Amino acid sequence: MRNKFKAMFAAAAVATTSTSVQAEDKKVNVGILHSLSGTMAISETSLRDVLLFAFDEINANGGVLGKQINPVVVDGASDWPLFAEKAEELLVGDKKTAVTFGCWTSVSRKSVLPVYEKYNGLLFYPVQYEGEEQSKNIFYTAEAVGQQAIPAVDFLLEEGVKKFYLIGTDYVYPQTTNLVLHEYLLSKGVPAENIGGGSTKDSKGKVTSVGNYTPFGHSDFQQIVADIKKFSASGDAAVINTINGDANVPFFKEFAASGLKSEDCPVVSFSLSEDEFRSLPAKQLVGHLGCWTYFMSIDSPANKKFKADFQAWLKKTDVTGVVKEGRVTCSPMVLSYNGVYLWKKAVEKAGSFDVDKVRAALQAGISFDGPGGTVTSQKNHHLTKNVFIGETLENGQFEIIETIPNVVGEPFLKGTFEKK
Amino acid sequence: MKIISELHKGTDLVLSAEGVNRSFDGFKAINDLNFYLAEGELRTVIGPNGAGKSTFMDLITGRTRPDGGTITFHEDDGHDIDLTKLREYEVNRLGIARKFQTPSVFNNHTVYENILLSLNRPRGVMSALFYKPTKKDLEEIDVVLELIRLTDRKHDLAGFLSHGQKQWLEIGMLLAQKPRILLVDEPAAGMSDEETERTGELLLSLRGKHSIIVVEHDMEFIRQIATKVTVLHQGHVLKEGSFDEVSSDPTVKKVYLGRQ
Amino acid sequence: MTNKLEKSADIGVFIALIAFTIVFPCLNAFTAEGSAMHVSGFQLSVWGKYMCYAVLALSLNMLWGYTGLLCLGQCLFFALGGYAFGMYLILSIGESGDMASLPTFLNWDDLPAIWGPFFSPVFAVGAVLLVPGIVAFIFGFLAFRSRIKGVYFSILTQALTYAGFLLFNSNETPFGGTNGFTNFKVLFGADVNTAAIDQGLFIASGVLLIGVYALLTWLLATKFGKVQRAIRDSENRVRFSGFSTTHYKVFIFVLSAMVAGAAGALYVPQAGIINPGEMLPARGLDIVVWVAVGGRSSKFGPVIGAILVSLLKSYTTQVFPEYWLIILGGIFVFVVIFMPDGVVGLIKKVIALMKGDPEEIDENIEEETA
Amino acid sequence: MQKLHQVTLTILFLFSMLSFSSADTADKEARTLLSRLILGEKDNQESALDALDGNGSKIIETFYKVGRVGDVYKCANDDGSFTVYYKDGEFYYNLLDGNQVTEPDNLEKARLGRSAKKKLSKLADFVYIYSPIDQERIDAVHKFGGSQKPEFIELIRRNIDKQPNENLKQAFQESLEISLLKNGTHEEKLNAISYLSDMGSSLSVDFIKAVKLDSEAVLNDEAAEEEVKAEASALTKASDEALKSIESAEQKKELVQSVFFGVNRGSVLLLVSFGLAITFGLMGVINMAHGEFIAIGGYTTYVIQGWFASAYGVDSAAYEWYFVVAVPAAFMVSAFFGVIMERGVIQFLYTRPLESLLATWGISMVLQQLIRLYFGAANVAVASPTWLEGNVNVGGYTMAYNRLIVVPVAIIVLLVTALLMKKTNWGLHIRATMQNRLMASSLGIRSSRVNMMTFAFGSGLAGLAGAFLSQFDNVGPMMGQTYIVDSFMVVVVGGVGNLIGAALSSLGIGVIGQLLEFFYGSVMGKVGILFGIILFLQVKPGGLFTSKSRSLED
Repeated sequence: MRNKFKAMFAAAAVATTSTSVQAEDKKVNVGILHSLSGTMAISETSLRDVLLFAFDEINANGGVLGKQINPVVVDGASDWPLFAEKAEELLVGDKKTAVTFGCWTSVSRKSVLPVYEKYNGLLFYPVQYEGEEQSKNIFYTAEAVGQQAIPAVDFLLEEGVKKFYLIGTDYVYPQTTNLVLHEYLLSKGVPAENIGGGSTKDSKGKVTSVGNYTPFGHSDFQQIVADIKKFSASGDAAVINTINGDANVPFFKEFAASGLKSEDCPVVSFSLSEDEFRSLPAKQLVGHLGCWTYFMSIDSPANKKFKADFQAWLKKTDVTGVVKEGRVTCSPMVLSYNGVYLWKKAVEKAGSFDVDKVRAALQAGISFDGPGGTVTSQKNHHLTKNVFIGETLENGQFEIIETIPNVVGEPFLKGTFEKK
Repeated sequence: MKIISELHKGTDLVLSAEGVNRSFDGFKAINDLNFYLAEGELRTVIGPNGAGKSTFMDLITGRTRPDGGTITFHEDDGHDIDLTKLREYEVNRLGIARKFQTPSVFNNHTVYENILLSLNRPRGVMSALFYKPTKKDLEEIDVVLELIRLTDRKHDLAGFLSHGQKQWLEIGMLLAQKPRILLVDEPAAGMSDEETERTGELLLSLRGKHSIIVVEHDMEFIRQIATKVTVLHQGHVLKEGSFDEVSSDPTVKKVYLGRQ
Repeated sequence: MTNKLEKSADIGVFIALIAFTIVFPCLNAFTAEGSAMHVSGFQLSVWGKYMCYAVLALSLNMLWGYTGLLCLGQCLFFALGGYAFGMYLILSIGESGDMASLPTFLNWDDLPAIWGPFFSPVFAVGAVLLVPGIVAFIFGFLAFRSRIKGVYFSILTQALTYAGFLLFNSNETPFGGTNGFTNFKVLFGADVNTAAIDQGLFIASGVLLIGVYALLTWLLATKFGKVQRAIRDSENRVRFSGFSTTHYKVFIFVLSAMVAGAAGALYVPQAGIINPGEMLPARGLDIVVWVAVGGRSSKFGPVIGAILVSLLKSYTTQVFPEYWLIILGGIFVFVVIFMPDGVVGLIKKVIALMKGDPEEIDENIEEETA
Repeated sequence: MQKLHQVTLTILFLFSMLSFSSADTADKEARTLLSRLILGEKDNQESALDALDGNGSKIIETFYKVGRVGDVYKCANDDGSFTVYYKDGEFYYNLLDGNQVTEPDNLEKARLGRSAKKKLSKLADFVYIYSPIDQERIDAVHKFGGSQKPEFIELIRRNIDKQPNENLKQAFQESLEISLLKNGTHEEKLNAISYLSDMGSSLSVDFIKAVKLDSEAVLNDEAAEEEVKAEASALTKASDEALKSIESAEQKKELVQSVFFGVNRGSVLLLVSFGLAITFGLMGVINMAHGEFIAIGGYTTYVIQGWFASAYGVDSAAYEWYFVVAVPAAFMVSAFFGVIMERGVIQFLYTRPLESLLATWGISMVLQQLIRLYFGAANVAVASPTWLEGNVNVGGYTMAYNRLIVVPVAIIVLLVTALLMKKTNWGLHIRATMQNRLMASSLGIRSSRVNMMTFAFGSGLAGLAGAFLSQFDNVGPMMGQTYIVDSFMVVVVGGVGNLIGAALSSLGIGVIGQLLEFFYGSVMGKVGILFGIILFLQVKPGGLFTSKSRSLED
């Protein structure tokens, strides 16, 4: 215990003194802004790990423009105003960073967005999100709705699903995704009464919200599962699930206990990746679907190398707080990783760390052959990438059952589908 | 149907309680109680534990509400006021002041401030915000301090006072309110013999100026101050009379001895 | 006897606060960037936020330290003030008529009626005080009338802020859901991304802090303040001295809610975001931590506590994020058991010890009125 | 009852395995075909599935059941051919002859394709329709009916009378009528509508709607003959009425169901708040770390599950019993932490309730983060033993076992606590100490010991709750936080210090909360309950049961 504290103080001392030597020309500061404590630490620590791994990999291969990446890790502590404060610190604090990789929740991104715009910084955002946003200072390596929800629904329609039940946690991503899906389903000729979960309309009859929503951390899904069971009784039904991480456990437990099976009523989830499966009883999810732009089970040399190198890095790293056992890779991790390399390539193409020049290079289109296949940056700050649909296996992995190559990232989908 | 007891015929009443009942979870704490207090009278209420003494005090001061019966306060001008409908502070503003069993003073205020807060000035929020003590107020405070012999401790925190001094301070706080009725619950508890005697003197000196009800256990003390004694038993008046009458009454003896 | 000491301490505090409020922004405005004396806009806004926290802590201490009412929902009033001002800030971007600035997923064609009046800065500033005030009045009236106090009061205020969190977090209510409001661009017609606005907000926060501190100083000196502390020590005695403690408690509760609301309103443009996370029960407890660490028996303690804990949080989340909660929790347990009067209490004791004044040492005769 | 059925099923199943040497041809054929499904080429697989149609052997269902969770394997023989094995429970079987084998070497997982699984699931229904478990039969026949395929009408019809109870008969009849809605004559359709309407079949709503749409289409079709139109208008009218009547029946049913769910939710609340009712209610300690004790219980269950899994393997019979061990263990571990906390911190704060709130909040933060550091920030997976999986159907209302079990457990906890309080010396000492600490100790009661034991007991109950929560909720560092506000509400509403009050208030909060959720959605339901409680305390500031104290409070 005593040694641990010694180490802690040593770390503190290093952290404070290193500021004075940061002017070293051989190094470039790169920010990592994730929640390492608080509720979101559950998801975000994995991204910190993979980012550090990517930096080490790049440094071992000569760095960026001959400079070694010096990671500046700050903790957003699942506290949204603190995210903005830390972002500002990364941009104008003692250790000025050239670029930041970070954020998970929409609200943390929304919180730091004005900061990046104010100081003309650059942020890479790696997690599936609701779209309807395009800042000149953010690159969204994340899945947009069109790269996740829409292909998944297409797949279900192909499979002959006629009824869709929408369920989610009450926050911006599910709300927006379901609104877009609602429009999309109508445009595909699915009648409104076949879209379950309820909807609310404003006084003029405009639909303002579609689907059944629960608060964060909701744990009692009896009522909702009973509703789904009724909804799916006539067959050919599927559930579109945008429930946030935690609450999926009681949902799927209730779902399985009610006797519903994936063969009768598959659930396609957009917020459950391999990482979340670590805490789910996978057997109860067998046969349900997921849709991401990367799965750990992708059988490609690039992915094999990525997985092996990451595991090797985990073994030898001495960063505190890195869990070494039972680690998996998942889409948000790979999208973070891709982001680092896209930035590196863009910097090299621009020949400078200057944000404006790097942005221009990215907008012109940079490609990188990542673990999930080739990704290419677009003018609208999103990526073109492959979309995969996977079926959950009992071991917490996905079996890829469909691949849709080169799907363009488009943030503004709401209102673009005509009702048939 | 006023049943005015023999004892009070021809005197001015300030408080009368008639047919009062109060039970807690089936336990009858006060059972058909009739009680009258005359102007300027010093009355002692005794009774074994659980006889309903404290509950009776609570009922008068609006702390609990009776299940049935009336408690009436008779104002100088002949108005009668039903006390059972009022809240504590309203009862208090009528001029009924109460001292608790355990000394209840403001420990983190000075003796002076304790008395200052007790003066019967406007006690609304706004008047408190913009209150400035007048010369008259200060004089009144000094008078009270003199009476309770705490003049030299005026600027000490009440928390530093001895137990007996706290009891006096509390009595002083009651006096500062210029009450018509003083309800005094076990004033001699925890006091030395000398302090007890002085407390008795103090109470006796107040007789005539205020109507006083004293609840006590200490028989010596009661003998010292008692003029009229009311014995409560099982929420009911068992006996009323002078100290000697009461102490020689066989039923009273039985009740006390039987319990102890 | 301690009055003189306290008075000179007060004067010291006022001078320090005023100096800080003037000098800090001046260092930002008139020194060159990179010079040792320079205060960056970032530091300015961080300290501006800390001062809002300090005001929030003071508002809690009005209730807890001086009236004995431990409110675990103080964050609700802070957030309500923040929301009221945030609505104005969001609307002022849209004055040009476009709805793009509004939280996108709300999917409205028209503004809900409740937003309408918030176009007016006067109304918004009024709402900053009135909304928390009214909520506190209704809740306080109900709670105090039925004599809910002590722990029950604490638990209910916690439930209240939790209910507020659920309401604001829901997308059925028209307040921006989980994301709340961000990306403010204009403040009273000026671009928020200018140094002048940073300085202005800092000074405003400083003025608020000084004002609230002065208000508290005045309040404690009045008879009201004495009654307030008397309620803390022995509510029954106060009641039996002819005071309606309900009225007093409602008054101080509303006042403290309004102060918290004002702090929230100044906090929002400096933090750049207001969202329902501010209403989480854990936030309410954070404020309690500030006050406890700083010392609730002193006027200035909460200010020190708020700043100290916030600095500590900022530092530890950077250096060892994994241990942040353990450090904070540990400090808290330690403070409760060994330093009931917090840092300020400790300093006082040390001073008293050095002076060899035994009476000062056990000055605080606390009686819990539970 | 259902449990008994399952046991019978298992016995039947084992029996059929033993007597397998005399297997009938259908079974043998099914096994061959299934083996082809795994080993064959794509065309061959499809033809195998087609050939399985109507076979109805038990093995199809078994194969489907194990196949969907990846328990089918192939193993290369020396001659280059393959043998298919499957694993059911903890044992391996050869698919072709059904004999149990020791785990073969070189097993290779053989995965069923998505469409094959779907197809198999349909084929398995031919088995389920004869299943000894009522619910499985009902689900299967509903699917046959719901498919509205004419070829199943005969299958359903001939089985109606063979059903052993009314419940099953009704489900079969219902399915038949649903199928007739599409395939029947005009009269049959009308009859079907009236039957379904009378029984208030929620299942049939969509199908009746389809009838209505069809007949409306006919009505709008100008080319249609008069006679056809008349029939169509009769159908429209009948289906309209039926839909209305079903909807109103439905609403009533759902209301009753919500009350059911509410009772369950109340039991969960009681379980999580009962420990608090003791520490807070009896001892006056505001334990904000109560939620973390729940989490400790959950994590204990997780750890014990891990031990069992590594000692016996997840498919063993012994593993099934891990939960039986985990429940008392969770109690003990949480109680142990309770003792440490009581001795370390709480004992200094008995006279300062507000400060016990603050200190325990600090402890709660520390515990949360310690859990994160030790077990990781992510939630951990706790799987239910199979005997807690599945659900029971009571009068048309489905309840999951893992939730249902909480109801009797809550009652037991209540009774045991009441007995402890009323009948034991310890209970007497607790009550004495709680009423007057000084007096009790002067009577020779070691109050510090009583305090410690009581706090440990309350903490232990929290751990117990955590063990049960792990069966249907998250186990994670934050798991307790979800319940802490609710728990305090239960205790406050119930009346502090009154255990029966706590029981009634959790039931009330559970049922009312569930009804509010039913009417207004889950967010508004929660908010409604919180405001309801604040208003309730206006009427009864001391909670449901409060001994109206006449002593002065300060």
